Amino acid sequence: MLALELVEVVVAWLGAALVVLSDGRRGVALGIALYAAGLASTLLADPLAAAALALAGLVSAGLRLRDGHRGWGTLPPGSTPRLLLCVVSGVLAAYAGASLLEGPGPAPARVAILLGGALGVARLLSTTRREAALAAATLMTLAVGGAEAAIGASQVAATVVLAAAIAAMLLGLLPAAEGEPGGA
Amino acid sequence: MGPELALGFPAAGAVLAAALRRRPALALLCGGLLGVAGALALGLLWLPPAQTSFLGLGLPAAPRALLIFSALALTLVVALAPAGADRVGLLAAGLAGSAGLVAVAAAPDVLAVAVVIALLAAGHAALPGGRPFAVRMRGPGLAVALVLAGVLLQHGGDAPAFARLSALALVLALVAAAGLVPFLPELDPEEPAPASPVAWTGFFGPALAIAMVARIQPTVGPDGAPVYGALLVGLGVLNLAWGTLGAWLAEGDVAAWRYSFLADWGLALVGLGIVVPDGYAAAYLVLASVLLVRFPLYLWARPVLVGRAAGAMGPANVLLAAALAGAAPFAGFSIRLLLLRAATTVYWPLALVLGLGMLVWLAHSLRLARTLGAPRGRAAVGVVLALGFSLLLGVAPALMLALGGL
Amino acid sequence: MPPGIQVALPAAVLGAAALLVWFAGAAGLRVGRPLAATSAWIALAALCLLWLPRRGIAELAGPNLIPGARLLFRLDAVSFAFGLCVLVPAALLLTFQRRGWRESGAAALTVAAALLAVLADGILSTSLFWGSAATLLLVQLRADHERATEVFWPALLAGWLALVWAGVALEVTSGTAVYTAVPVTAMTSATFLLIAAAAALGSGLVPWRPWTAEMWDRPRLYGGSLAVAVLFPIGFYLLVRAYAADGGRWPSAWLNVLLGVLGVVIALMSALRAQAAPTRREFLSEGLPGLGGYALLAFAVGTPIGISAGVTTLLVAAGLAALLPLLPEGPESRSAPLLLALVAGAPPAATFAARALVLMAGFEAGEGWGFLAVAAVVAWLLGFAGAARAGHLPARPRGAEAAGSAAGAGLAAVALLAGGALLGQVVSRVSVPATAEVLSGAPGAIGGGGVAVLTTAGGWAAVALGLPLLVLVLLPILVSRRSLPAATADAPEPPLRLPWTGIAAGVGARLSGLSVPEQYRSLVNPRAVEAAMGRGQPLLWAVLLLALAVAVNR
Amino acid sequence: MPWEDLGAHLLALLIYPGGLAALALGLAAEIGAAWALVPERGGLAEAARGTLRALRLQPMNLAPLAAWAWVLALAAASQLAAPFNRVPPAERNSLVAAAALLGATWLAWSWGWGRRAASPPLVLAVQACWLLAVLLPSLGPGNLRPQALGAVVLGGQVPLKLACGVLYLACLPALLMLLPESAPQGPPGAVARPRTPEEAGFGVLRVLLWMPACGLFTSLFFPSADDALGLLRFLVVTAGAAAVAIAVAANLTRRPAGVTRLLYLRLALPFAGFSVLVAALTVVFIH
Repeated sequence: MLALELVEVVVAWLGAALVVLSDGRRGVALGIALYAAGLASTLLADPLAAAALALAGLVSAGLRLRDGHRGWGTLPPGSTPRLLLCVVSGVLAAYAGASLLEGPGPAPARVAILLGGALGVARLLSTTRREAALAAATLMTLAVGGAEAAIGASQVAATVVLAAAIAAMLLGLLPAAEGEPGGA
Repeated sequence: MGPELALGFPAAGAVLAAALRRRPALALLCGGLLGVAGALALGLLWLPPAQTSFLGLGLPAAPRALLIFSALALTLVVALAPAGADRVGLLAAGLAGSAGLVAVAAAPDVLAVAVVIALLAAGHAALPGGRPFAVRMRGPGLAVALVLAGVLLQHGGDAPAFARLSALALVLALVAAAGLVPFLPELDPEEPAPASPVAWTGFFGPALAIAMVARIQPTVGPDGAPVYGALLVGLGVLNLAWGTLGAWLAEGDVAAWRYSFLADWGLALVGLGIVVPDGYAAAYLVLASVLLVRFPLYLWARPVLVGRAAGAMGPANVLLAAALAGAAPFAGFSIRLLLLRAATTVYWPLALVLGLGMLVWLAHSLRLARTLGAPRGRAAVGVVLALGFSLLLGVAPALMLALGGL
Repeated sequence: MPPGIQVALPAAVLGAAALLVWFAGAAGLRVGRPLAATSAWIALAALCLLWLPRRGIAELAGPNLIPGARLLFRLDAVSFAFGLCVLVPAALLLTFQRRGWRESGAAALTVAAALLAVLADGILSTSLFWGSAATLLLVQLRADHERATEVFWPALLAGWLALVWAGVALEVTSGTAVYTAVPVTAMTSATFLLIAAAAALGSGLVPWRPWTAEMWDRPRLYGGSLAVAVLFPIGFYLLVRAYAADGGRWPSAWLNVLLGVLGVVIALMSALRAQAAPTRREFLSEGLPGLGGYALLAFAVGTPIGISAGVTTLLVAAGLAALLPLLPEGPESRSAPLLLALVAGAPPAATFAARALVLMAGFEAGEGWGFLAVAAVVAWLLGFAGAARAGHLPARPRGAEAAGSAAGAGLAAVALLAGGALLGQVVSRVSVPATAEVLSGAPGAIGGGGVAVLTTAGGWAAVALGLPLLVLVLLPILVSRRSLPAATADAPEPPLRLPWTGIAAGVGARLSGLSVPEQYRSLVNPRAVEAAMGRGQPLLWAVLLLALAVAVNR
Repeated sequence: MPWEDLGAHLLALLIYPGGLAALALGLAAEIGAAWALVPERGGLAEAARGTLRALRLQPMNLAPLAAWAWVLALAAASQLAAPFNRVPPAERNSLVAAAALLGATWLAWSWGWGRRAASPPLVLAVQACWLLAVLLPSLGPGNLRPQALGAVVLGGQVPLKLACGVLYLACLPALLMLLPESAPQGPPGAVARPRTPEEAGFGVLRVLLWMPACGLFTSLFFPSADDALGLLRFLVVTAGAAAVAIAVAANLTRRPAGVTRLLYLRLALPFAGFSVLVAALTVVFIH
């Protein structure tokens, strides 16, 4: 049981780390898909939410594959700090989610949510590439949906999870190319 | 299903306006009609039967009133946009924003607000502009992460430290979402108005802030309340000082305008932080004046700001300067009255600090008013309307407060 | 009709006239000046008719300004006296000064706002109309020329903020800022100091050159002179009402002393500047600040005679505020030396009688007040010297337009000259009732029954001595064919050189020269901090979050 | 309308102690001053002729400024605590007298600024000292009525009255325009024939100033009584004050230029400061 939980968390971490470490469309897309899968698997207690988030992650990952830089672009030159960030964040998230926080939801879900939030925002703040920023935003949206599902207390939690899932997909719809400014 | 309609109409309007971009007249007509329908749906929400929602959405009175003001501001800036402005773009962006704001206001909890912020910010950052998407997403992205952290800490345990850290994260999220100091986004003077951070802070920010506060304040708890209040007041004073001094000393007029928004926001944050009814009312009026006066005026100042027209200082500009400086009988009067009363009630030295900030305020108002040039035609009508709104906020604040259920 | 609606009648007449002027002007009908002037005279008549026959207090309650604070108006002896202080000079200026139709409409509206400020019963209500009048004046001033507005606006706005703060402080401590309803315990020294600061800034009661004097540096006088005329009394109105709000006294005796000393210092400094003025216009610019110092001293004395003297001085100052900008500045202005003596306070003019009454109040109060009175007499002496010199000065600085109206100046001068003889009437009908309104158990302290002003310290036989003097002074002026000596081209040396001339400039230069040492600039560089913020530096935000997290958990 | 009161004031203004009385006393003093200040012109008769020549006026070409100054001098005279003065004692006021005298002097200066050797700074300093001499005795009693102040001859006020009396006498020559530095119309005997109506007018002003300036000294520092002895005492003291003023002026005009200024600035001003100190001590210790 513990091993399974460990696998779920590692998959989520791997996905989030891939989003941080990849500059290519494939790496980013795989990262989103893995993170969504990992997160969903930690939320199986609420199957509807888990399914919604997993589906949203997969769709968003699929949409991300359509544009942006070709290839995987994983671990490009000079990505040692990013790698370090992923490792440290992973350890800290695991410690905080499993030991410091008593809620919401089960420990693996907390760790996965923390990973999505922390690595997503770290990526967002450190990149200037649009597809990477979109992927990071998707990651955070999925994490927010996960948090809502983990709390579950709110009567409209299902609506919010659904909204998060839709938001993740809509973020995937946004193109990776920057638009040209015009007008006043 | 009132809230759903209030959300759906502007969203549909935005989509239609964007789709019919190549036929501006039709785009404006369709977008405008759907926008008006959305505003009407919002207005109808004052009648209890219209408030039922099958999605379980609810729109509290204060955010609802600010949404109406946003709709009014949008109507003003689109209908009276200066020549050369992309009115269809403004309408589409504005309607999308309005839909997002309705969603934020109707969001059942703060996590839902975070989701909408992410979407709204991505939509805004995707608009063609001078700065890259990723850079424009940073502030709102951090806000989403902070909301997430805040909520996790809220449910993280009973230790008071969690409550305090949660309050800290949520307040910072609010400030980051509005794009204020210390999360001030980069400013590109050449950037089109709809995509600029000024539009975000001046148009999306007010309703967003009031809606977030409505969701955050009840959840902070007794341990987090002091942190919540003190931090909002502290950041408010910081923004007030940064904004007033910045607007005074800034090299460019666009930057001066942006700083002037910060100064307004400073007052609003202080009002929200002083958790007494007067403070909240003052913040509400400040944000209403940002929507109805400062933001439209900024857009009408764009031709001078981008160098397509010359600045001027006629009587109308001086009157505008007085309105922007917060002089009586304009909006500044009631705002200052309420804010100073709230500050004196809670901790009088705060009133002294606010008073000093308000005094420095007037240094930049003449400079800003000059950038309105010599308003003619549509711009002149707009200036008169903005002054009218400011006067209304100044001499009949009770009416505006009643709209917000205050 | 709500009860007490008549209180708003005079202001309503002016407001309606403003709208009429603008509509008529827009329609091409240029009737601005006569209409605005007529409305001011009608408003003045209406005010007198409302108060003088029955002397019944009338109150009007308006809507809520903010939750818990209503808009209130009150016509009583105090507001009547200050209404006169606003309307008399306004009516004269609107009648005799040249204005376009737009300016006339704005001026009428400004006078209405200023009048409402002194009819308002409550600090918050006063602050609304005072601020509105200042805003309207700013627009008129800037529309003409920006000179002096850089002093006017900050002073007015600072004063206004201080007043608003004082008002809300009273609201918080006692639940009301209505002058007649504030509990005695609520008016603390701190709150009073805020009111005093508002009064000082709003009426230009400062030792350095105030905005009321700076207005005279403008190329055209019509805008600035109206600003001075209508705003000058409002600060004093606050100080007088503060007596009512605190049960007939100010919160602490040292506040009386503080303001008394300030009044004397203002009078002395103003007189020093006046005797060293390079032009006649600059001498005249010190006329009102000097008299303001006297009025402040009188109000600070705090006795029934002191307050009556203060109100009387303000009524005289109102006449002076109209006379000064109307003095002819052309080559034909041969009556200048006579008018200058009138301004300086030569008997039997009202400018003399008012000063004498203030000094008598000081001597009567005894203790240290007598010394302050003696110091004020020295200021008076300097004023005489300045007036004598001013007759030999060029009328105005280069580039300034000639102002003035012989008819207007004549009317105001005769009124001021006759004012000495009428002082008994003014004191008994206006000043003493106003004093009785704010001081419980007042007066009886001033005798003379309208024909003289008799106090325990001394008297002024207004009719018995003032009237013969008036006739004897006017007779030679009317019969003489002699023209008075014209001004010389270059200004004669002042009797006293101002010791601080050049010091201000030096200090300013030093201050502007101050800068952060090179090696520390990186520590205080907001631009760099802002750039880091703008770029969304993760490190900056992480450090910030960490610091705040530690701070909130200490 | 208080006709009786009005009549009393008119009488005081135009006949006694103002008007005719002031003119008579002033002429006598003016002739004496002319004789004492310019003895080389000849005896008293010559001085009288010269004085009358210098005062010749053209009624229809009156100088309004000078006329106003005369009126003020008479107004000051009407405030004196002179025996048989019909003005009710309650309505007499040393402050009114002082203001009237200052007004009269500076009206002269508004014509005479920059003429001859006139020195406004000196006059300003002297008049400031004189004002202190007039007003400081009023601080203790809190009363400005001359007869009330004159009546105080014993008790704690005496040192202050002494100091102020000396100061008053020291200032009289400048106040009466007897010194070249204080007389824009020229000191007595200096002008043979007036060139302008103002010059003649302000010559007449000086004649009218003797009574109020010297009489105020008597009123403030000596008690008065409405009887023959009181009248005699008033006239003697007033004439004495005039004589002292003439003597001081004669002494000063014989000294090199600049001495007058030096003496007033080095002696009168510090003495005025001393008087203020005495007044402060009197107020603190007596009242």
